[in-house]
Amino acid sequence: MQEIISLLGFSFFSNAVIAGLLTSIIAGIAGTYIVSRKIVFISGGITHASFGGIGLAYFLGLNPFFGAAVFAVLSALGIEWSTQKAQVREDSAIAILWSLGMAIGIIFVFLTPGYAPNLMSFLFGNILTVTTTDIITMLALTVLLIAGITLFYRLILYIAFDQEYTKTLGFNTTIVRYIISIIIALSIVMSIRVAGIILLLSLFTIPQAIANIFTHDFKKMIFISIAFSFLGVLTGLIGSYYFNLPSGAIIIFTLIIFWSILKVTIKLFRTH
Amino acid sequence: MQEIISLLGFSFFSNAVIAGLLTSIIAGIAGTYIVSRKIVFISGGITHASFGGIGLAYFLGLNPFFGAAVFAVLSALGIEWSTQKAQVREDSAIAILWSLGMAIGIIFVFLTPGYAPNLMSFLFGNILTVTTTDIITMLALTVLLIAGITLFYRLILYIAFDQEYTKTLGFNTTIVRYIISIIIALSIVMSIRVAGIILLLSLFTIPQAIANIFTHDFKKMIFISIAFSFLGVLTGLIGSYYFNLPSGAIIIFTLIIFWSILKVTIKLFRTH
Amino acid sequence: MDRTPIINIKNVSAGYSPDKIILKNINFTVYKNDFIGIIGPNGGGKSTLLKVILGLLKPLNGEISYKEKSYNKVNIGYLPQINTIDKDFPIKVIDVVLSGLMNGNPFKRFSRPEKQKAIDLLSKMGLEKYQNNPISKLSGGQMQRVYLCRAIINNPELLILDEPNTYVDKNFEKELYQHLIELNQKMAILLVTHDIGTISSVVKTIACVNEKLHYHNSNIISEEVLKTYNCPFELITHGHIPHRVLDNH
Amino acid sequence: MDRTPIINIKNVSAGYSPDKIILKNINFTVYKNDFIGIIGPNGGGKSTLLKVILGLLKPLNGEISYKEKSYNKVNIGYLPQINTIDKDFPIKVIDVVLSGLMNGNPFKRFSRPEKQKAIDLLSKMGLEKYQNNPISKLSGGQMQRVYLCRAIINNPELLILDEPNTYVDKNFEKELYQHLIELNQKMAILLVTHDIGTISSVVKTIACVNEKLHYHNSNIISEEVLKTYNCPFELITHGHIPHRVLDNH
Amino acid sequence: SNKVGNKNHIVVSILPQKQLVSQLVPDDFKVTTMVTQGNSPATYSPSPVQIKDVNDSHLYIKIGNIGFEQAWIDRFCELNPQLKVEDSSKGIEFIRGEAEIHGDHVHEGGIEPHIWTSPKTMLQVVENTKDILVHNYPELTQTIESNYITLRDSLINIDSLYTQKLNNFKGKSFLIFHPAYTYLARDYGLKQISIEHNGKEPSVKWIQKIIDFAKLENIKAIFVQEEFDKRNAEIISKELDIDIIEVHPLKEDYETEMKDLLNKLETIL
Ligand SMILES: Nc1ncnc2c1ncn2[C@@H]1O[C@H](COP(=O)(O)OP(=O)(O)OP(=O)(O)O)[C@@H](O)[C@H]1O
Ligand SMILES: Nc1ncnc2c1ncn2[C@@H]1O[C@H](COP(=O)(O)OP(=O)(O)OP(=O)(O)O)[C@@H](O)[C@H]1O
Ligand SMILES: [Mg+2]
Ligand SMILES: [Mg+2]
Ligand SMILES: [Zn+2]
Repeated sequence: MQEIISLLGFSFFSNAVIAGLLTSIIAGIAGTYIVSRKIVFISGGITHASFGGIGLAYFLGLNPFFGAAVFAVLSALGIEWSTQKAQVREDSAIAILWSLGMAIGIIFVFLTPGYAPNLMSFLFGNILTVTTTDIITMLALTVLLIAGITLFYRLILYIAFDQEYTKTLGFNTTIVRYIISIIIALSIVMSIRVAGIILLLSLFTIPQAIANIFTHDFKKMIFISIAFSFLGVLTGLIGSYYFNLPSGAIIIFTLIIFWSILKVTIKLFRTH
Repeated sequence: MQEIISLLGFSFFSNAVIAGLLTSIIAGIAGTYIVSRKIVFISGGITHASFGGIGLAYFLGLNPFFGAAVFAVLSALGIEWSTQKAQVREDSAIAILWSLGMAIGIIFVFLTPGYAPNLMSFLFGNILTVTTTDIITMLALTVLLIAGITLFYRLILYIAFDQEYTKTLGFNTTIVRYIISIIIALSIVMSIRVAGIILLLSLFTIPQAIANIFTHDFKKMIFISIAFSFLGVLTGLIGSYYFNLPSGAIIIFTLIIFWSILKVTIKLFRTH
Repeated sequence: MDRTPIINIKNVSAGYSPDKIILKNINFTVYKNDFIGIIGPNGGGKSTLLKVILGLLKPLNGEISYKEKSYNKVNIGYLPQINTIDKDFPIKVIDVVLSGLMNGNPFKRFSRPEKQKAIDLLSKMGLEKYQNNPISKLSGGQMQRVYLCRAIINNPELLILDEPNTYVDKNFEKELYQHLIELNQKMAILLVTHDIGTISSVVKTIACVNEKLHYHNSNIISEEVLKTYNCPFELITHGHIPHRVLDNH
Repeated sequence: MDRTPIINIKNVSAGYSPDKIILKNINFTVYKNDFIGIIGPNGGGKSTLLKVILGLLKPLNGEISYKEKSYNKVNIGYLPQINTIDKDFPIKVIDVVLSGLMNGNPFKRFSRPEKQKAIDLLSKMGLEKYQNNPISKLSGGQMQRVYLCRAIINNPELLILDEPNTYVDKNFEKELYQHLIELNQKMAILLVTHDIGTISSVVKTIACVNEKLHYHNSNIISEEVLKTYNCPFELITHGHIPHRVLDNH
Repeated sequence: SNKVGNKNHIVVSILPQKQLVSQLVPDDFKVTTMVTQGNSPATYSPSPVQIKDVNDSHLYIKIGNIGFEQAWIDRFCELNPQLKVEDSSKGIEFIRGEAEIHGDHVHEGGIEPHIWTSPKTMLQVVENTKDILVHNYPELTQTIESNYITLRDSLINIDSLYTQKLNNFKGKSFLIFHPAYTYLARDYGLKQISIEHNGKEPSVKWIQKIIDFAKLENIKAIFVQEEFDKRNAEIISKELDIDIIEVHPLKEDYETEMKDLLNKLETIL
């Protein structure tokens, strides 16, 4: 315990804890939305699509992260458009944008003379090397997400649940869907910069799977996901310290262990 | 034209064309199945999950590809199990196995002493560097897939369409689903070694999206996908030679251009 | 009878692709206090007509005008025929019902009385003990009742019901029709149903849809009129019923 | 009457989780040539009972035995109440119908006569011109007819229909019941419906399900029996009907 | 196939090798570099022209043990059976992870691949490359040998500069994100501390250790390779309040880059 407290004295560790909390909140909110809508892979899709933006920015000598953000938003819009207007299945649309973005990135990297940086490393971070700038950006995003979900909770819930009916209630659901997808895209790009794709993919799904054991209510799912997500990050960080193993992997194991234990417990409990 | 024919004299190019044909057939069959079932990301999931196997094989000093294949099959079974028995949404299950496999891989890389090679590169190939061994493996797999889909076409179709009803027809749909998913897993791991993940993701989805413009019939979708897939690979390979650009990316662009042109043409044509 | 028009459909043609028209040149007005039963054979275009009215399907031709200028302003309650929602979606029964109260307000929060209203409605439908269940765990008839609650909770000006008696048991069906008659005091109702027996006893007017729309300004129909207007009809199976044809038909 | 049992249910309890039992201690036998109408209120457990018989839901207690040793051998036709299939799935109408002929043969290919049979059935249901349509482009009633074709195409020994009259128009409903009576010459039928009016005229026996199962060995039921057995009934709304109660009930 | 490729066409893995080989062979030789992009395996994608180059050449000179070669060389060989693969890392005293005994088998420990970043080991690489070239092009022995002398002299010059200037800093440490200078550190008596320990994702303990150590040693800056996002090192730089300095171990112009690096080392040590 003493040791853990002393660990917090290191800003990299306390930053990791803070980033973990913020990512948990973002993953709790955005993750519950994408899990409920069964489009978990929008996270991978948007990240990889934004590789195109990084490539272009690199080619033009601009800030790569700016390029990534622009492409992320564009690809989110592209996914929504393909689904709603071009009648492409949503998961196919995500895969298409995923590969298109990557293809664009590869071409630009290829066209830029000299030894190109490993551009993916601009996208994929590690929770232990989170910078203060990252944390500030994340904080802003967290505030945006909390405000968004608080103000528009019902609208978001109902559009996700039954878009056609919500349309008959007098909402322009198409535009709302576009806006939601832009915010989701930004959340994903930011969080992946902080957590890396692998950890993010699990923070966006395993806590929701855990929450699903207890509840089938959207709002409760958000809260339970955030709680388990943060618990997983904390336990994982400390565990990875004690076993001296990479923290991302240990966080994932921790979450999966939580899920298994709870699933089995509930099952035994229910059968009695 | 002369130049194209002379290009075929290069074994790398003719190999690429053959690999393109075989991948198109595999992607046409397996891709139509996963697109229809809306589980496109099983390809990414299984590839990344098999990273765990590579890590373990590396740690134990075994053949990495063997490890990958074993983990691919295990994760395919894991995805089916989570969906059918543990009531996890299918896309979430894929994401969870994806991150779990990666986490296992990372841990084993970490535990193996010495400088770590980039293990993912064992999984991701490129269509231009296909070896004869790859082609033979692919050929075997193609034969397996064609035989499977020919013999069990109806069963596969109906299980994908309406599993519950097919169960009442006297089939053990659970076991069939497990077997299908093992074959899909093997197809994915093999094709990714040949085509790389990005190209594979698009060969598994864009030709199907193109086919969907013309037909809503599973069998026709397979044939049309194979045709467009191969057409895309051919055009892309030749195009990438002329523009001296990476072929994967050009193949993807070619396919997306096909899709857009056909979509627009059909739309104009229908409105008349 | 209050003849204020709520919705006016003029020369509308509709379909899912321009080369296959489902509804041809429809003219149709819904007035306040209308209770119109829409009948017609399977595939006749009844649901398509409702989708056009609701703005879910853009007409290929013609014009739809609403009482207020934009559709967003008309308060419509809707019960779809087939609900394509994802059964796994994590939402509670009561929240589904409450969604009927959104009324175009994106910031909507539900007050206590509103929640109470939803609970009361669910109780009326015999579902009070399921109010906190996830929607996935209901039987077919229970789910249908939930969608009905959602359609009527907001006291809409126009209530559009696409086969509301689907799945529901006879006990409840009787209550349902009773309820609709009461509701009609306050709102116009468009009711699609195949239950001809009931239609004559509850609706005020009947329209039959089979590519074209035949509007009968009465709830009494006969074999004769059906033949005249080529209404391809169920009623025929019920034998002769007295009817009256309006001049301006 | 042929009293060869096809399915025998003994002391079966069932539900979706062990702490919430939907069906309690059900005993029930289906004989050859049976035509049993299953009625009961919404949420009573009718669909659950069918799922148990079909082997789609494992009973929590008790035993189900089939004529042949394993379920796989009994040829059952099934029409689900709510079809949860994905509407986007690329499959043609005729292929959906043909799936009814699979009959446990994984290598099944369809012969010309089989395809013709499917086309004939579709024609009977007025759907011949939709045979090559994707399933997604049908109206509710058309889809219901397709599922009906799928259920009966294989001349099953036991036909299980969960509210087959859902969405279908009255014209067709009449034909449907006529057809069922014919089919009953060759097969046992289990029919869930809320359409009490019809039930008495087509089925031979009635069972009502509301947590428990009450089996009436007759198609005539009265208010009295309903009360005695606490069948929470629709029929009541239809007034007095003569009925007969069996001793061994 | 029995096609005849271009004998005067050599393929190498990385850019510093390209410069080196070009300096050794006559001007009419073509030298192709395979890794011109970021080495993410998910995005490595040669163009058909590159593959044609591989197909067209007779000689592939490996740098030795980089991941790219482990994954791809076999494929290149199978594409072009005539391709002779030679290793320019022979005779170098490799740095390995400690061998570990796991029950019945022994882990050799992976070889640290960055041999070109130290002038001393690079001298060996150059000599090896010269030998390989002489062996393959005996008719050009004279040209190659004379080019070699010039090249070696300039490298010896760099080496002595390093020895001389770094002499005062023996035992001192520098901090880097990816361990690109392991051999350099060994050869000139410095200590390299990398955040990516052995090229692997860092653990919490490792970062903690680095920070403690860096404080103790009063480290003034952290190196980051241009091909990695600087952000990765930012947290450490903030924690220790030190600068981030970009380095380019894969630059084609070896001499300039190494001199540049020496200046950087001098200012931070
Ligand atoms: N998948 C499910 N999970 C949990 N509970 C369920 C599920 N499906 C149904 N139930 C519950 O089981 C009970 C019986 O449902 P069932 O579908 O058998 O009713 P039913 O008699 O067919 O009703 P209906 O006439 O409305 O179709 C209901 O109370 C319902 O809430
Ligand atoms: N999404 C769709 N795409 C293409 N065609 C469709 C679609 N939905 C319905 N149709 C076709 O449009 C016609 C009218 O369908 P609609 O659903 O309006 O019929 P309906 O009168 O409501 O029938 P039912 O009584 O069966 O519900 C049918 O022939 C049907 O095949
Ligand atoms: Mg309809
Ligand atoms: Mg039911
Ligand atoms: Zn390196």
